[in-house]
Parts: sequence; C-alpha cells; structure tokens
Amino acid sequence: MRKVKIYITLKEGVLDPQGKAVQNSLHSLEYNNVADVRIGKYMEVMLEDSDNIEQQVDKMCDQLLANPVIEDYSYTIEEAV
Amino acid sequence: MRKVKIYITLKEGVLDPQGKAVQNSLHSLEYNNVADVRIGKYMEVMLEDSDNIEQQVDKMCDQLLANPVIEDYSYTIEEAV
Amino acid sequence: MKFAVVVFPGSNCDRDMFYAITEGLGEQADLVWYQEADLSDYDAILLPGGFSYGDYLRSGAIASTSGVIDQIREAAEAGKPILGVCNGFQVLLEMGLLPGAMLPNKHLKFMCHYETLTVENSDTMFTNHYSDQEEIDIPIAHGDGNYYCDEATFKKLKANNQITFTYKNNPNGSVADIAGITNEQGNVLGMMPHPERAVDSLVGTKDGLRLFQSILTHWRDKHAIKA
Amino acid sequence: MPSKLEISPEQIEQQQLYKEMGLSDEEFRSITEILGRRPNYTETGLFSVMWSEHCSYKNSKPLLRKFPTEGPQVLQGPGEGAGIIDIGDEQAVVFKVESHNHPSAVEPYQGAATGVGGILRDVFSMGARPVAILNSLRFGSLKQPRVKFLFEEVVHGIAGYGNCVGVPTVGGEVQFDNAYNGNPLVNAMCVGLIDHKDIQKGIAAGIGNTVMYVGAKTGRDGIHGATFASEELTEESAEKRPSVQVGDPFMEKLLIEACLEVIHHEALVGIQDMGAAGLTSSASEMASKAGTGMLMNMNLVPQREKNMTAYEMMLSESQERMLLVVEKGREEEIAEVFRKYDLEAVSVGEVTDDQRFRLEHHGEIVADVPVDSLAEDAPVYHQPSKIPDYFQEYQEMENYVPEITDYKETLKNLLQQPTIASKEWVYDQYDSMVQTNTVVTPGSDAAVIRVRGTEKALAMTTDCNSRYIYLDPETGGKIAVAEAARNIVCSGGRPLGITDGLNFGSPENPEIFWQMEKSVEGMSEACRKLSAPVISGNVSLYNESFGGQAIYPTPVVGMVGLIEKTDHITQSHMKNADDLIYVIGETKPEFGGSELQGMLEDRHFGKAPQLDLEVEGIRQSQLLTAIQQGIIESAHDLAEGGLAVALAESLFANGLGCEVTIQGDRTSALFSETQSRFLVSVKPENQKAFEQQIEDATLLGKVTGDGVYHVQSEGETVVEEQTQTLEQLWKGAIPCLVKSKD
Ligand SMILES: Nc1ncnc2c1ncn2[C@@H]1O[C@H](COP(=O)(O)OP(=O)(O)O)[C@@H](O)[C@H]1O
Ligand SMILES: [Mg+2]
Repeated sequence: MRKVKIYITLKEGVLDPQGKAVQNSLHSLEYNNVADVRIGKYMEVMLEDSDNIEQQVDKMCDQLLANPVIEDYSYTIEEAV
Repeated sequence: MRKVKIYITLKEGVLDPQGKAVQNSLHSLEYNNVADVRIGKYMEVMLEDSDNIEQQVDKMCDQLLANPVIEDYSYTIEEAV
Repeated sequence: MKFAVVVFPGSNCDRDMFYAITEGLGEQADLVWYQEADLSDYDAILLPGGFSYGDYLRSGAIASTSGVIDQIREAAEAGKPILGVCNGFQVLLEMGLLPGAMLPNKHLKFMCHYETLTVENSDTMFTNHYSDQEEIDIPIAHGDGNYYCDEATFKKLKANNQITFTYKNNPNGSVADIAGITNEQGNVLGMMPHPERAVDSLVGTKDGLRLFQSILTHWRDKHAIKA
Repeated sequence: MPSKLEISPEQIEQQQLYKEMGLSDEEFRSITEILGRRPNYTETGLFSVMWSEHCSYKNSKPLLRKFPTEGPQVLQGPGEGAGIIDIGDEQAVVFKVESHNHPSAVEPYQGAATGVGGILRDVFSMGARPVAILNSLRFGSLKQPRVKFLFEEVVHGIAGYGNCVGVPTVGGEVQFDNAYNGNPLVNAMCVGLIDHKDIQKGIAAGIGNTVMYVGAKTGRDGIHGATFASEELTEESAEKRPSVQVGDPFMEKLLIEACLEVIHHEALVGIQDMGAAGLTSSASEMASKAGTGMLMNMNLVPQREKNMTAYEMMLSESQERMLLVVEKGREEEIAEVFRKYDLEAVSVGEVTDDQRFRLEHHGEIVADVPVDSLAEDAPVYHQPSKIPDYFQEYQEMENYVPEITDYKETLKNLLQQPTIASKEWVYDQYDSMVQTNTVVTPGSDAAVIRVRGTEKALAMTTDCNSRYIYLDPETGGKIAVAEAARNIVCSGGRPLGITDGLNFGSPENPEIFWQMEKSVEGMSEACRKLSAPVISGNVSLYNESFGGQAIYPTPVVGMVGLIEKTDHITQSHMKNADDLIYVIGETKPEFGGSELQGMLEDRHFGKAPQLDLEVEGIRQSQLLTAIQQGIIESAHDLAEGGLAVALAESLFANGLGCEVTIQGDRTSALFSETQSRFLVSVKPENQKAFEQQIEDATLLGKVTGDGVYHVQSEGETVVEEQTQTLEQLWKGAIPCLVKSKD
C-alpha cells in the first residue's frame, strides 16, 4: 500500500478569497506579522501497489483532483502499512 | 520572512463525505487501486520573523485555522525570501 | 421542440428547469438521469443547477468526469443549444466546454436574491428575445459564482462577443462582472443566474422566460430554413 | 466511555457505570426487574438512550398530554415522524420541528447542519416531499466573540445543508438575548407535501419480513447523542466532542429521491429514519408499534470503522441512515431502487413474533430485551413545580412606562436592536427559491409557497417571544401561538395546526418545571381557541450553560396555514401612495418584556402584555375575511417595537413614506407591545367596505410617495425621517455587529 500526499494550491495570480478572509481574521486576532495566506487542499490517497504509481497520480490530478485553469499540484509518495 | 505550511486533516473516525465522493469518482474512472481518500486543507502562511513562531502558529491553528472538535493539524516552518 | 434536462446525483434545480420548459415555454422536456442518458434525440440540452456530487472537491468537478459527458460534448460539436445554469455552468467549465473557472464568492457566502443583469449580446440563440444592453432581473443562488479567467482568455471572450450577461452590481467578484458566457461557436451558454426561476410572475419575474423563447425561436428558424 | 463487552453486568451495577450513561439507580433497578437479571453492557446502553428524555419524554409526557391534538383536518397527530394535516384534493401537509441545541453549542456548523438533515428525514420518511425549511434561532449578545462565532457558523451550517439538498429555507426567526449567551437554540422545522395515498408508517409488521438498512455507514459518531441532549452543558461536554456528527447533505439528497421512489413499491412495509439513538430507537420503535419483535445481526450492519462493538453500532448517531421493513423474498427489488442512486440497501435482520428485541454479533446473542420495555416502558416523572419568586415580584410591580423624549432617536435605536433589525444577513445565505414555489420569500410575516397544480398555497412561520414567557409563561405561551397565527392570517392564510419545539432548562428544577407547565397550558388554550391543534413537536431540556444559568423558557411555535387561493396572498409591505393606513385594535401602555424595555434597562421585568383570546380570534377572522374579499393591500402584525417599528418595516420594501397621526400617550402609541394588533393598508376606494368589515380599526393616515416617514400628534411632528435612512440603519445593524472586532 502507498500513501500519496497531494498538495493542491491556487496558481499564482489567481485571487484567493478564502485566504484573504483568513488573513483578515488573523489580523483582527492581532497576528500582525501575517503577510500572506493562501489556502489549498491536502489529500491523502491510499493506493494499492501497482506499476507506474507516479503516472497514475499525475493522471488523477489532471483528470479530476486539480483544475489546471486555477490550480497547481504536487505530491509525495510514501510506503504505507 | 518564514513560510509556514499547515496541513489540516479530519480526525480519525470523523466522516469525510468529500473524500468518499472523490474516492467513488476515482473508482468510476477506473482507478480501482484507490483504497481510501481523505481530504483536508493545506495552507501557506507567510509570517514576518518574530520570536516564538511555533507558539504563534500553534495558537493560530487552535484559535482559527483548524476546528479542534473535528480536525488535527501539523505544520512545517521554512525560511522564505 | 424537445429538451433534455440532464440530472446528476445532487442536481436540485432539475424539476424547476423541467417546469420552465413544459409549463413556462409550453414545449416538451424529459428529466434524463445521467446514467441512462441517450441524448441523441433531443434538440437542446439543459444542465440544471444544484450540488452535483455535493459540490465536493470543486463545484461541478465530479459530474464533469461522469459517463454522460461525452454525449454532451458531441451534442455541443453538433451545434445543438446547450445551456448550463449555475451548477450546470460549473460543469461546463470543468469539462472545458467553456473557458475559465469558478472561485468562491468574494465574501465567501452563499447568496440568494434577485440581481439585475445586462444583456451584453442579444445576437445569440439564447438571447434573441432580448435587446442589447437591456436590463433584466433574475435570481442568483450560489456560493461559487466568482468567475475567473486569465487576461488572454478574457480578451478572447471580449473579441468574440462571448460575454452574454453581466451583473449590474457585481455580487460575487467575477472578472469584468461576468454572469454568463458562450463558447466561440455560440451554441453553449453557461450562466450563474437562474432563468428557470423567472418564468412565472406568481413566484418572481418573467424575465427568464425569454431566454427559453429565444432557444425555441432559433430552433424554429433553423428548421423552417431546412424545411 | 469504555466500550468493551468484557465489562460484566456485575461491574455495571457495582461501579454504577449506568450512571455514566445517564440512568438513575431507580431506573437501573427497574431494568433489572424487567429483565429478571442484570443487563449487560449493550443492553444497558439500549435502555440508557431509549429512556433518555430525548427519546422517552419521561419528564415532559404529562405536560404534552395537555396539548389539543385533534381536529377534523388532522390525519396524523403526534407519535409518528411528523404530523399530517389534510389540505383537500387528496393532498396533505406534513411538518415538524426539531432542536439541535447541544450539538450546535459544541460544533455550530455541523450541529446546525445535522439538525436540518434530521428534520428532513422525519418528513420524507413519512413519504412526503420536503418543500420548505424554517429555522428558529436564539443567541446571546453579538458583542461576545463566541456568540458571534456561533451565530455565523450556525447560519452557515443551515445554509450548507439546506441549499445542497434543494429544499428552500423560506423563513424563521432569530432573537438575541443575554439569556442565551452560553446556550444557543437551534430549532429547524421542515414542511412536506404528500398525497394521502402515499402516507407511510414506521412499522415492522409481518413476521419473517426483512429489515433493511440504507444510507451512510455507521461510525462511532454521536454515540450517546440522545443522552448528551438530555444533560446540562458542562465543561465535560467538551470531552464528549468526538461524538460530534458530520452531515453529508449529498447523501441526504440521494436518500430523499430514493425513498420517495421506494414508497411506491408494494414490497415496502415500513420505513423510518434513524434519528436520535440511531438504530436502537428506529428498530425498537418500529417493532413496538407493530406489536412484533426483531432480530438483527450486527455483523451485517454497514460499518465505517473497524472493530465496532454492538454497543457502539446501536448507539451511534451517524447521519443519513434509514431503516426499512420489506416483504420477505423481495429484498432485491428494493435494493435495485436504491442502487440507481448509488445507495446500498442491506438486509440486517428480520421481524419476529416474540416481541423481543434481540441482537446477534459474532454468532452470539448480545442483547435480548422485551421490545416494549425500550419503546414504551420508560419511567414517567411528575416533577414538582414551584412558582418562582421573580414571578410574584413581577406581578406585583407597578406598571412600567419608560420616559422618552426623543422619539426619532428611540425609533432609530430600536430598528438597530439585533432582534428587530433586518435578518437579511441570515436569509440571503439560504436558497429560498429552489423548487420555484416560493411566492413570499423571507422578509414578510409568514413565508408562502404555492401548491403546484392547484390554486392553493401554504403559509408558514415560527414564532416565540421568550421574554414574555419568562415574565409570565402562561400568557407568553398564548402569545406565541397567537402571534404565529397573526403572521399566517396577515399572509392570507387560515391556521391549520402547529408543531412545538419546547426548549427549557432543567425539568428537575421546580421553578423551571413550572415555566414548562404554564407555558404548555397557555399554548394549549390558544391552540384550542384558534383551532390550531398540535400535530408534532420536540422537547429539548437541560438548556443551561456553565454555571447553571437557564435560558429563557422558549417554546417555539411552528405554524402552517392554508391559503385557499393564491389571489389571497398578502404581504406586509405597503404598496401604493395614498392608500389608507389603519391600525386594528386599541393600544395600552404595555412595556413588560418589550424591546424598548430591554434597550433602556438591559433586562426584562414586570407583567407581560395581556392577551384576550376571544378578541384575538375575532380580529383574526375578520382580517382574514377582509383579505379574502380583496380589500387589503398589506397586512402586518404589531410585534417587537410596536407600531413605530411595524410602520417602518411596512414602508421599507417599496421606499414609500407615510403621513400618520397618533392619539394619546405618544410613547405607548409608538412603542407599546399590546397584543392582537395589526397594521394594514387599504385603497381609498375600499375604505367603506373595510370599515364595515373590521370593527375596531383606527384610521392613522396614509401612505405617501415622498419617502418620508412622518408621524405627528396634536399637530406636532413627533418623528420625521427619510424612510431610506431608517432602512439603512435597520439593514446595516447585524452585518455591522458581525464585522465589528470587539
Ligand atoms: N433565521 C431566519 N431564517 C429565515 N428567515 C428569517 C430568519 N429570521 C427571520 N427571517 C425572516 O425575516 C422576516 C422577519 O422576521 P421576524 O422579525 O421574526 O418577523 P415576525 O416578527 O413578523 O415574526 C420573516 O419573513 C422571517 O421569516
Ligand atoms: Mg410578523
């Protein structure tokens, strides 16, 4: 079994209303040293072992998990028990 | 400047309807080796240097970024330019 | 004229769309469950609002990978009118039939109320019953209606006259107040506001009915020419 | 909470583990008697949830019996998932209210969301299509950050769930008072429509028939939710947090469509949702109602987590689950219906003839108890009641009449009180229009939805001014019902019936039990007088925050009315310049519990406004007749803030003005909260007809087109202000409080 950790982030230049809102809230809680907040997704996908895991994950991300118009993705693959 | 990467995940045992739906969708796209999907949040917070960065981040997470009733969090802190 | 209303798991404006056609417009419509769909017999395809697959992951994303999508693509290529409203618009974006993507509303809240739209292009198969720059009142009801596209795409939309509706008072942060766009060919329209909720004056305005009448007029004209 | 089967019956008794589950010594003894032996761990769990207040109504039953529950229109009174009332043409309306106070106090988004999910299931499990949701909310002061957070998240949660399932949220109420600082109230009401022939019952009939389970898998969430809802909130509640349930509205939407399809299948015998106390209550109630027994195999229950015990499965409150009883041998036909919606229907047991409730797990019988002992034999307590000292004191107080010098400023301040201010910030987040039947969206008195294919429409509202009830529960209880009826009548409808959501503190406190008793008596009397029987309801007790401060007694009234013709639909907004403005009913100096009193004194005291149900009934029926005759342009009941506020609210939507003259004491004329009053506007040509039809109407003046709110008295201007200015204050108040940082 493999544990794939996928990170999906908004592309640079794409406005992040959620990140903005969180940043404002942090400021109002007096965390004044917060310079920027961007919010993305973090997924943990458990995959049964198979060949070409990387290719598969790339395809999943392109097809479904990320939207290439606004998002980038990256991932790491770990051995899982 | 520091870049804090925060990972927010649902506590074990808490229902993840989103993860379930994505898992089913991956199955219908014939990724049959997907055994489980859990979906959380990934945040990048840029912080101006200050003392006790860790303490600060912990507090932020407890107070606002994560919902301690159903979510866990972890983070890493990097030097940023 | 025969309309298909494609129903995905989690669609919830499918019946409203159905009634807009059958009672409002007085034409034929079927609710077509996404798995059983054979769309070849229909003259127009309607993708209704709602929360397909709970809007999990991204609004419209999961529906845009479901089996029926290929048929929708074919119908689009064949030049049939395809209308996606709200979640339907999101599905069209996720499919790539329309350019751009949806972000959460700028204030991060779901909003439901009437908005005034400006008809930016009355020369489409969806808007020929309106006049250019006419203002119409149509309800919105969405949480992810903040339309985004990059600069190059926007220029193209502009140049090709693909921007069909804009908001008079932008409620959600959309680029250039965009409320609805078509594809380059002009036969696929996606819009966030709900014309199907505005076809009967008892429950609101009738400003949406003319959108459906436009589709019908276009279809009749086309078939009259053929005949 | 330990969850091991190894804990022996002896240990449960000796270490009094049953107490942790909420059972008293007495109750444990009586369980032992019923069984003729000590219960094992699983059995103790079954009893603890079924005998909790939430499921058994053990403290409230004697009071609930006082409610009138019958009427020619009632098809199903209290007892099933929801009540049903005939609306003619072989159609009926189904409705019920439910509270989710405790879960919402701990996790407001999910607490509120799952509250909506639960009440929807109560309605569609009857076979009805849900057509509207309402919500009745109480919060503390928005100046407190925690309260602000609860408010935002609760609204967000209701929106998140209701919008997704495609049922319009059309109305409700939100009130703010310090009494709710530590304990918010979140009540949700669902209204459904059904054809008589489709009415379902939750029964497990037919020996040998199969019990099927549909929907979400069972996890460890919400274990002991029912018990939790029957306790006071303490610091430890925080520890019970893992019991928070997460809702899946997408699953719910699939369940709605699938269940409404499966009810037409002749192989379906009974259907019920798994609500509080999950599998335990649904299964045992279905068998008990049918006089049968049930044997379930826990290994077959779909499970989300590993190594779950029978105890955990039986007590789990995982959401979006339904239990069905199906003719033996036809399970596959039923499963087929659900499969279309990607739902799995699984056989988990069978109906037996022994009236016992038996559970098998890993080949062993892990519970074996008489069915009725769970569902029927819970103890009933007649709690002592005592008149609180404060009540005596308030009754003896001299009548309180505030001194006002600047009427305009007072009006402006009143319009910004969060309880009076526009709730647009709330209802804009709700999809109020999906299903395209909403004729009157939130913002008028009652919401109105049409019944497609007929000339009829349904008006619906929730109301409860808990300040009056605190001051005088009996009068306040009457007022709550009367006010709901006023809202229905103002919209052009005739009250059909009510559902009640009784939210109180601890019934073991005699003064609180007295509040319960008196308010139920008041409500009952009003229901009788106004021909609005109680067809369903919900009880939520132990609403007390850290430190034992009980909430104001808050018996929420959810009322539905029938509008015979859509032409009769009336709203509170005045429509045309030159229409005549009337107030119906005389005004007395009544300020006990008023919004003005709260604003000026920061507390409530004195007598509640009086109510004469006789007069109330006559005025309502006269007004309804006038509306049906078509001689009323707008109608609005006078509630919080009195005439001055009602007048302003009636002018806002269309930006009109008014030219009004008041008589007598100015403070009372403008701000008193005397009951049974209405503000109406009438076209000049209908003046005669109107005055003939309505006995005690006073002409106040007329609507003007200049957008100026103008009130005078004895030739002097008392208030003069742009309607738009007033509207901005009224609309801006809540968004401003939510945004403010302190
Ligand atoms: N929580 C809510 N959800 C939906 N609508 C609401 C809510 N709170 C208030 N409203 C709507 O705002 C309007 C005014 O509410 P309220 O002041 O309570 O009216 P009334 O005093 O006439 O009962 C009503 O139409 C009501 O349905
Ligand atoms: Mg009212």
